[in-house]
Amino acid sequence: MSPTLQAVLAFVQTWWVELVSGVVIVAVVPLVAGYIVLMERKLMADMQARLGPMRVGPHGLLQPIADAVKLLIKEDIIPDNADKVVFWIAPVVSMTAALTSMGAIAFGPAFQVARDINVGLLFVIGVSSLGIFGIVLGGWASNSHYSIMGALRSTAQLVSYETAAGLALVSGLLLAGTLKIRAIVDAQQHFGVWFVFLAPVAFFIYVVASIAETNRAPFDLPEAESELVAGYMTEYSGFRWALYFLGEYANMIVVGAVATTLFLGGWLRPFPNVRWMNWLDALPALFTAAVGAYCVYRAGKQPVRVQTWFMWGVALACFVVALILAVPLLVAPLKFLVPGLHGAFWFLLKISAYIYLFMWLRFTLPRYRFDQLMHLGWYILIPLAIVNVLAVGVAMILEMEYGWNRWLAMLLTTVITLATALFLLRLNDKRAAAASSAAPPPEEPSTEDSYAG
Amino acid sequence: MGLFHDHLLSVVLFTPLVGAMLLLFIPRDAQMLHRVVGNLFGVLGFLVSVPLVIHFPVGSNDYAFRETANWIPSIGAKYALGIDGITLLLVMLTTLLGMIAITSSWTAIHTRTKEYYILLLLLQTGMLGVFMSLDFFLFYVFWEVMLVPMYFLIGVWGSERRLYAAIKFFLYTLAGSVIMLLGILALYFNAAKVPGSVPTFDVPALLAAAQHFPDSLKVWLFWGFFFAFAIKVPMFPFHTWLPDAHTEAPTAGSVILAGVLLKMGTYGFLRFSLPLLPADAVLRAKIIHILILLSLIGIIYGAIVCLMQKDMKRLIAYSSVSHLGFCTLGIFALTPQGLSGSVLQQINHGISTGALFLLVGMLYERRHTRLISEFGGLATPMPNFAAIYLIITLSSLGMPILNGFIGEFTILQGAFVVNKAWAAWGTLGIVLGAAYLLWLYQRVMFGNVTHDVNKTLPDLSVREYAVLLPLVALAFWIGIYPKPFFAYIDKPVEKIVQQVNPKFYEQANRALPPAAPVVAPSAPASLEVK
Amino acid sequence: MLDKVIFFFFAGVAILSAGLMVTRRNAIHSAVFLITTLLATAGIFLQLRAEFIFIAQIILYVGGIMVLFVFVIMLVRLDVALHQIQFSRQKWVALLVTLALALEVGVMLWSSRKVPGQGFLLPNAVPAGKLPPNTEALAGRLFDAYLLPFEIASVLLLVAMVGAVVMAKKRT
Amino acid sequence: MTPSGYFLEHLWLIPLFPLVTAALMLLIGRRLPRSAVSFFCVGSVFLSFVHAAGAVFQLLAVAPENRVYQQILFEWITPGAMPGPGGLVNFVADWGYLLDPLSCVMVLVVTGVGFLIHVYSIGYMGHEGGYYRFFGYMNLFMFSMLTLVLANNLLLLFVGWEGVGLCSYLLIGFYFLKKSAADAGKKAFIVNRIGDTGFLLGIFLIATTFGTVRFTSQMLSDPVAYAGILETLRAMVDQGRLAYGAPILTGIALLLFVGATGKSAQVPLYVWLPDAMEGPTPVSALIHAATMVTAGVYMVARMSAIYQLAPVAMDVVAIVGATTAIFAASMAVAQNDIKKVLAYSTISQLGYMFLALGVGAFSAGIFHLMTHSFFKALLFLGAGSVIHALSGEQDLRKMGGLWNTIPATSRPFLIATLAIAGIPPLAGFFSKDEILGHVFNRHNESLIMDRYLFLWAIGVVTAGITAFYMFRLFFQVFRGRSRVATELEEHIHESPKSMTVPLMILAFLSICGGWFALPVLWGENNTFGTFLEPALRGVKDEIGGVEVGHHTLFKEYLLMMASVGIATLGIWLAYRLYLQYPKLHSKVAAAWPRLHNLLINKYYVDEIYDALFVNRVKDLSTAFGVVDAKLIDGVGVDGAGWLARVISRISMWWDKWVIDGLVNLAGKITNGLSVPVRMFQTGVFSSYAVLILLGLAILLGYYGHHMHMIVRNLR
Amino acid sequence: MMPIGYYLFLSMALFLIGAIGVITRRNVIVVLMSIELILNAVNINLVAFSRIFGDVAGQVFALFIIADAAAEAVVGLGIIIAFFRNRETVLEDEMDLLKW
Repeated sequence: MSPTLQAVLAFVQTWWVELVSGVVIVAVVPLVAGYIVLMERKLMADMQARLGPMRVGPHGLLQPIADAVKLLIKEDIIPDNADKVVFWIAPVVSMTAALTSMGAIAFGPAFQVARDINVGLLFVIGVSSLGIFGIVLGGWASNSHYSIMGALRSTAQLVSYETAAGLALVSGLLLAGTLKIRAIVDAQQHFGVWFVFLAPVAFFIYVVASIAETNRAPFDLPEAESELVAGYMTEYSGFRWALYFLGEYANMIVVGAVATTLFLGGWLRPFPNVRWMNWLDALPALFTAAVGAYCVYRAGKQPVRVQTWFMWGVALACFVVALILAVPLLVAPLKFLVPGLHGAFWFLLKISAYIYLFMWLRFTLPRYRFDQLMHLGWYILIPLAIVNVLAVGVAMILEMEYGWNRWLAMLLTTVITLATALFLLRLNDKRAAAASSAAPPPEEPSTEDSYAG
Repeated sequence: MGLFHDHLLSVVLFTPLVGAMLLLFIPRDAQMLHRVVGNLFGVLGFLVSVPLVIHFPVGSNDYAFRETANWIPSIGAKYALGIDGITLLLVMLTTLLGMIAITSSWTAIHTRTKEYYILLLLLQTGMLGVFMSLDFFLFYVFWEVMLVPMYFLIGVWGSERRLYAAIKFFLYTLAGSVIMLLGILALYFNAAKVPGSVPTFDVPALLAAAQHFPDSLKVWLFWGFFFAFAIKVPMFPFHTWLPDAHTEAPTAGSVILAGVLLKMGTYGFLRFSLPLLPADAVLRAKIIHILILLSLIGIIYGAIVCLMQKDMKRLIAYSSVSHLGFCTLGIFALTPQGLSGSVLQQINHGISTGALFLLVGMLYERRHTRLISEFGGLATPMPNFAAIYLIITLSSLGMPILNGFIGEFTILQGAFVVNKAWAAWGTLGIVLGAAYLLWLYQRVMFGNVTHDVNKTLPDLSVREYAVLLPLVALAFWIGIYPKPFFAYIDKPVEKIVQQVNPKFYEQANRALPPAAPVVAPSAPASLEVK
Repeated sequence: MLDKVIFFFFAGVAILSAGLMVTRRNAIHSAVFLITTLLATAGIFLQLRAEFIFIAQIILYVGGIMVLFVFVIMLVRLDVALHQIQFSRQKWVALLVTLALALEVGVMLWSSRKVPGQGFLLPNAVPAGKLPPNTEALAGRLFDAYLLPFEIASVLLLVAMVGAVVMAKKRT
Repeated sequence: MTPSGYFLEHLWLIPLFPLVTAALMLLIGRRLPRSAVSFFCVGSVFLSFVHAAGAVFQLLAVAPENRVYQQILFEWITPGAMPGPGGLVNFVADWGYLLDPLSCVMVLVVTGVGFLIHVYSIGYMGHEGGYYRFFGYMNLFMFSMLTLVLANNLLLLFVGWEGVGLCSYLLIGFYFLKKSAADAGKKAFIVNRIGDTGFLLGIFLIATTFGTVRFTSQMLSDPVAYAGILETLRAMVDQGRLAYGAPILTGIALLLFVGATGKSAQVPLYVWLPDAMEGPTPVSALIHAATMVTAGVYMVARMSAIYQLAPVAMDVVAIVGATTAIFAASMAVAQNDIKKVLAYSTISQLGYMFLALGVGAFSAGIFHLMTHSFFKALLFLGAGSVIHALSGEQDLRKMGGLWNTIPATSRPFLIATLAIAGIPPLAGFFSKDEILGHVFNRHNESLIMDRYLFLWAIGVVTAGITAFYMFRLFFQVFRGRSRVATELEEHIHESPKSMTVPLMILAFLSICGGWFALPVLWGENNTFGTFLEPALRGVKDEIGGVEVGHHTLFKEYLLMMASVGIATLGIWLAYRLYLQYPKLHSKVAAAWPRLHNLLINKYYVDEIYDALFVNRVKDLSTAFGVVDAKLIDGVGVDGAGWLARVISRISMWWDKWVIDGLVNLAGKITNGLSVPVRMFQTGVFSSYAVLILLGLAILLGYYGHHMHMIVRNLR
Repeated sequence: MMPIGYYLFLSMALFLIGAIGVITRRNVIVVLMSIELILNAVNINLVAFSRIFGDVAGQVFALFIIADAAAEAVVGLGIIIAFFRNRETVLEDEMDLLKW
């Protein structure tokens, strides 16, 4: 064997998990993203008391695939005056950044690409923030006013809210005392509590900021169709558009994963240290089995035979997954698989919940005005986050140096921060009142102002 | 507590500055907050100085509460603080008057309150620094620091001719202090010339070194310092800035100016000028005679000029010239009594003239005029005001059992010992003092109310009482039981006299028959029954 | 081996895109290539096991500063600039000077390599596996020995921020 | 045996009672009802009187030699070392009280007469505003006066001295709405101040001469530590360091006497007293007749040891006293204001006292002081009662015929008038006669005319004038036809009991007060003189001692007859001029218009003083103001400014043409040189960058050969 | 472990490219970017030496330089925006206010 081949083999032997994970990420995430879209449409439909996509596949289960096919075969339009290279490269950057950042995320204790990277969480944040270039370059390259407006808005929004999100994360990181993804989760296990309970304000800030970062409603100003058609994506179509789309949903997964890791206990099941809650270990298998059973129940009610079969197939898949989750619990030699598999289950479940929250908010809340958005970011969230960081720091000192009860200290933190929040809001109201009394609010706030700030 | 104790003087010195800093961060339009914070630090400035009195080692021969730290090592300048009994009294006077001046401004100042309080507090730090510093360099820095806030206080918050007065004040004092700077430098370099000496600005060290200078140099140094201090005091031909500055300054400014700032000059004479007197007796006598002459002229001249003044503040300002003449007379008599009396008179002048300015300021607040002719018969609408005014007037004109008498008596006695004529001329000042002060009192308080506006003037408010009563109480205290004050001054004064006029003690000791009681010519028994 | 591959890959990308950055007429392109360079440099940092600097480079340089650049480029519409001469008159002089400098540095580096026993490789570097955890080590150093510079840097940033806001603010 | 007892040990209470009530009045008096004010203020004076009387009795209980009680409360002024008689001494003035026979007399007079006048004031001031203020001041006065008479040292005496001056100022200016009242108060204070400077200088001289200001160290625990003037003086005389007539003693005596002339209204400083009548009448009675004005007499008597050693000063005192006596008496003749007459009479009587002191008859002076305080207080109070009855009328020409209208006033008034006129056996006769006798006794009989005879003659003439003007007053007020304005006529009323009872008591005292010192020739021992003798004894009997006792019975009678005779003559004259032929006095006045004018205008002394001093000081003040504005500010400060401007103009010219020329030259040269250099200054920063890089390249090229060294040092 | 020379060469190359950018480009924004490149080159040196010497101090300074670069970029861009607003240009040879 040639040394090169040997080296390659050695490489593969050492890094197979990472490679597999990487491949899975690249291969599966688009699919998952598609299904997230489906879920979103279905949920929206449900909340609006309608059915949503029902045609393609049973209950529209194949809709994403149909969409993907449509997008792939659509005509690829590049505007004449566009900067072709940049136009071409921008969606890729967006997608790449999202996927790359996933590399450092641990989907359960077993599944992680960049396993012992020292700066884990920072890596995720840093790399995912590169996605902004995709947006801004795409917007610029389209050579369209709508696009560039959207790009600028997006940039401003991202830069602003990244700060708040980062500061919110710092509060959590202070508690964890490390940047390593695993260590963070281990810390939560060690504490016996998710950090969301210790630093609720930080979590709240992160939720808000992450919504803004992913350009989702109610902060979807960059792609506000009523104002900017589709923002930076106006000139995009077909596959490039799909890439943007995927990037966005992948980003949602990323922020969900970050939130899950830092605040929601990562892959830990609820009450990880409480022995009598150990029955929760069985929950994943039972849950999937229940889904399978539901599919079986629904199979009989399908109007078309194909759909019945398909339903059966889904049920089968669920049962298989349930089996996979259950067997290691029951079979002693396979016990080593339990943490990895169950961890992945819980982790995904939490991400799903997080994304569900996003959707829920999107369906519920109206869109912000741009200056309001900026105002919220700079005048409320960032000060609040700073206060929160300071307060958490003080609380930790109180706990470590003066032996305070952790809960008490953290409660204090929360109270202080909430008081600050109230103060900020009042200040805000006052300022708004002063502004409105001084001059009638402009009918249409000029967007240029907001960029400059 | 340890920190507080070890750096008591620094704490006292910088408390007002901290207040000024704090005020910097308060928005411009929060006037009430300025007042509250300003007053808070005014009171705090006094409170932190109270431990000085409690812990002061009475009867100690050296400076107390010393603090030393290197400041500019390359030239030997140090951050050196320390006080003796004399400065203790002056420091306490400063903090007290500072507090009172700040409190008195509560309703008087409506514009730029922030800057006003900042400047007042800064001024207080400057003044305290001048009294406390034991390093010429530091001394000079504080001396100049003091100048600027006062300039602005007069120039911004003064009355009509404030700019003229402020500039006059500034130029006069600056001229003096520049000459003093030359003096300091001359002292420094000449002391550094001595082989084996380390360049230093240390006050005791430099003054000790100056004792070995040739007389010609010492004379030069003396006159160099003299100008700065004489202008500050102010002595006779340099006094014309004072009426203008006093008249135009806001009340608090006048109080501080009269109460403390003028004492810088006398303090400087005491501390720095006296050791620079030449050793040669003839030369020294010449200088002393000139200075005494100027003091006497100041006493009489100031008093006589008072008689023609139409403006109350101006009158009081000229009375300051007269009173400070007593202080310098006491200093240059070079006897323990003269010096003690001078120090005490400085305190007294701070109390009485400060209170007089406060009172006039209160009138000014009510009527916005200081012309004597605008008043008359105020005793009817404002009896309490009149009563306190009377007490202060009496204290100022040297009525026994009030403070002024003790100081004047002691000074004149000290001068009398040296030269009877000096005291005789000095007493003329007392007569004239009674004349102009009572005449003023009569014109303002007695008779029918001549202006209808004055009929409804409100009497003193609680705050004004609070401002005035401490001063009245002090006036009575010093008048009735001045012994504690003398106890603070005794030792430092003795030290100064021994340094400056050792002959005083030598002569006396020679005259004293050995081992015999001072006065016991005949047996006590025979004294009793005769 | 892997190290070398990684280094040369990143170094190549860095130099190449740096060259492109300087030569592109379009500022956005320059920015894109600068981003590439910076990312490549970040790779080099990673190869040097400086993980924190790596991520700082990405977050601050790429994610922060470059976003700002792109933002500003977009704000100041440079359509006109595209049609102007992109290099200044002194470009030949400049190139000459730079080349001279390059030559000198090159010669120096080359000559220093010829000093016996003083190769470029310093043998006492700690092997990659035995390095202390980078972030912790850096933090320990930063907040211990370099606390004052750190604080000064923070003040510097604050000043810069205020300055930028003041300058860019519209005079009203 | 040393004096002791409750009252002596609580000597300090005597001045304290009035002080407490004074403070009470001045602090919260406005809120108290009148009855409370009266109760507190009069009560406190009464308490003082009781304590004083108790203390005196306790002092009397011991042998005459031991009748000194002294207590030191605390050290008051301790300014440090000063040269004393025997070297350096620590000067101490203490706050202490001394009770000896001299102060016994004074304290009894002050508290006793003071109490009566306080009682009187209840009625007199009953309808005035500022009741509390009046009593507050009065009590403050009592405190000051008692401090004055009880002080154990000169400085504390000075406290009282100034205090009574202050109260006098306040009380004269009590009707402060009246300008004349306020002016009079101010005048009193300032004139007193002039005297005080002499006093103060005298104190200084005493302090430097004796090293102490304490009167005596008798009855102190440690006489050595607490030196007294008396003992030191005695020691110094013993040692021969001071002799009879030593200049320094004369100096002290004269300086102190300057103070006394101020306070006791002697020539030339008497001018304030007539004006002081602007105050309420009880004030005039208490302060300007009975007590305060006698402070000078008391002080001279207190320092008698020194005066006895200073013959020149004694002569000055006597001459000033005699001059004042006749001078003031002559002015009293022409006055038409009832109180002014009494004021001049007071001055005149004070002159008598000083005459006595000046001839060495200290006890006679003090005796006259006491009797005078009785009858003069009575006169003033009576006058007050008259004024009260006439609703404020003070002009003699608008009175008359009140003898039966206000009997309770007129009877005592007659007694007082007789007493002051020197009619036996009333008090004034004895005291005045004793003085005249002493003066006459100093007369060297070998000479036909010496100064004592002259002084005696003045005294006798004055006695006549006194009798004349007093009866002129009496006749004009009480006898003859009523000249009272008709609208007042019906309002005439007798004063309330609170006013008339003190009058009666004082009348009794005016009658009997003289019997303390019956002349020796009547076979009586001079009780009063004997009692005072220990306190007034000089340091050496043989030097300067008063030669008493050379009189014969005959001479004594002769003198008595002379004085009584001349008094009778005065009364007769007054009767003729004012009662019998009421028009006659104006004819007399018309006969000597100049003299009359001179007397009416009080010899123009006020005008002369105004012209000589007051206006000169005012002119000086204006002049000095001008000096300040024009000379110091104008020439000095502005001149400096002008000079600076001139210099600046010159230097501007110099700068413009010479310095700037050079500078411009340099600039032009530089400009020329800059042309090639400017090529590099494109203002475009990349060209600067090129230069920087070029520099770097050059540097590297130059130092390049060191590079391997640098690299080597890399480790 | 790579010999340090590689890093030095890389750093030198980036530095010189940056320098060329600074002195030849007319667009101020690109000039600023070139300065960033220069700073980055310095960072490479610092980190490389830090690695060789096993001392994180170099990285600390690299961090400071990044902060400094951020400050510089912020201020520089602020100036450019202000300038652009006034002069409608970002060409450096039109920015000759330095020459007075």
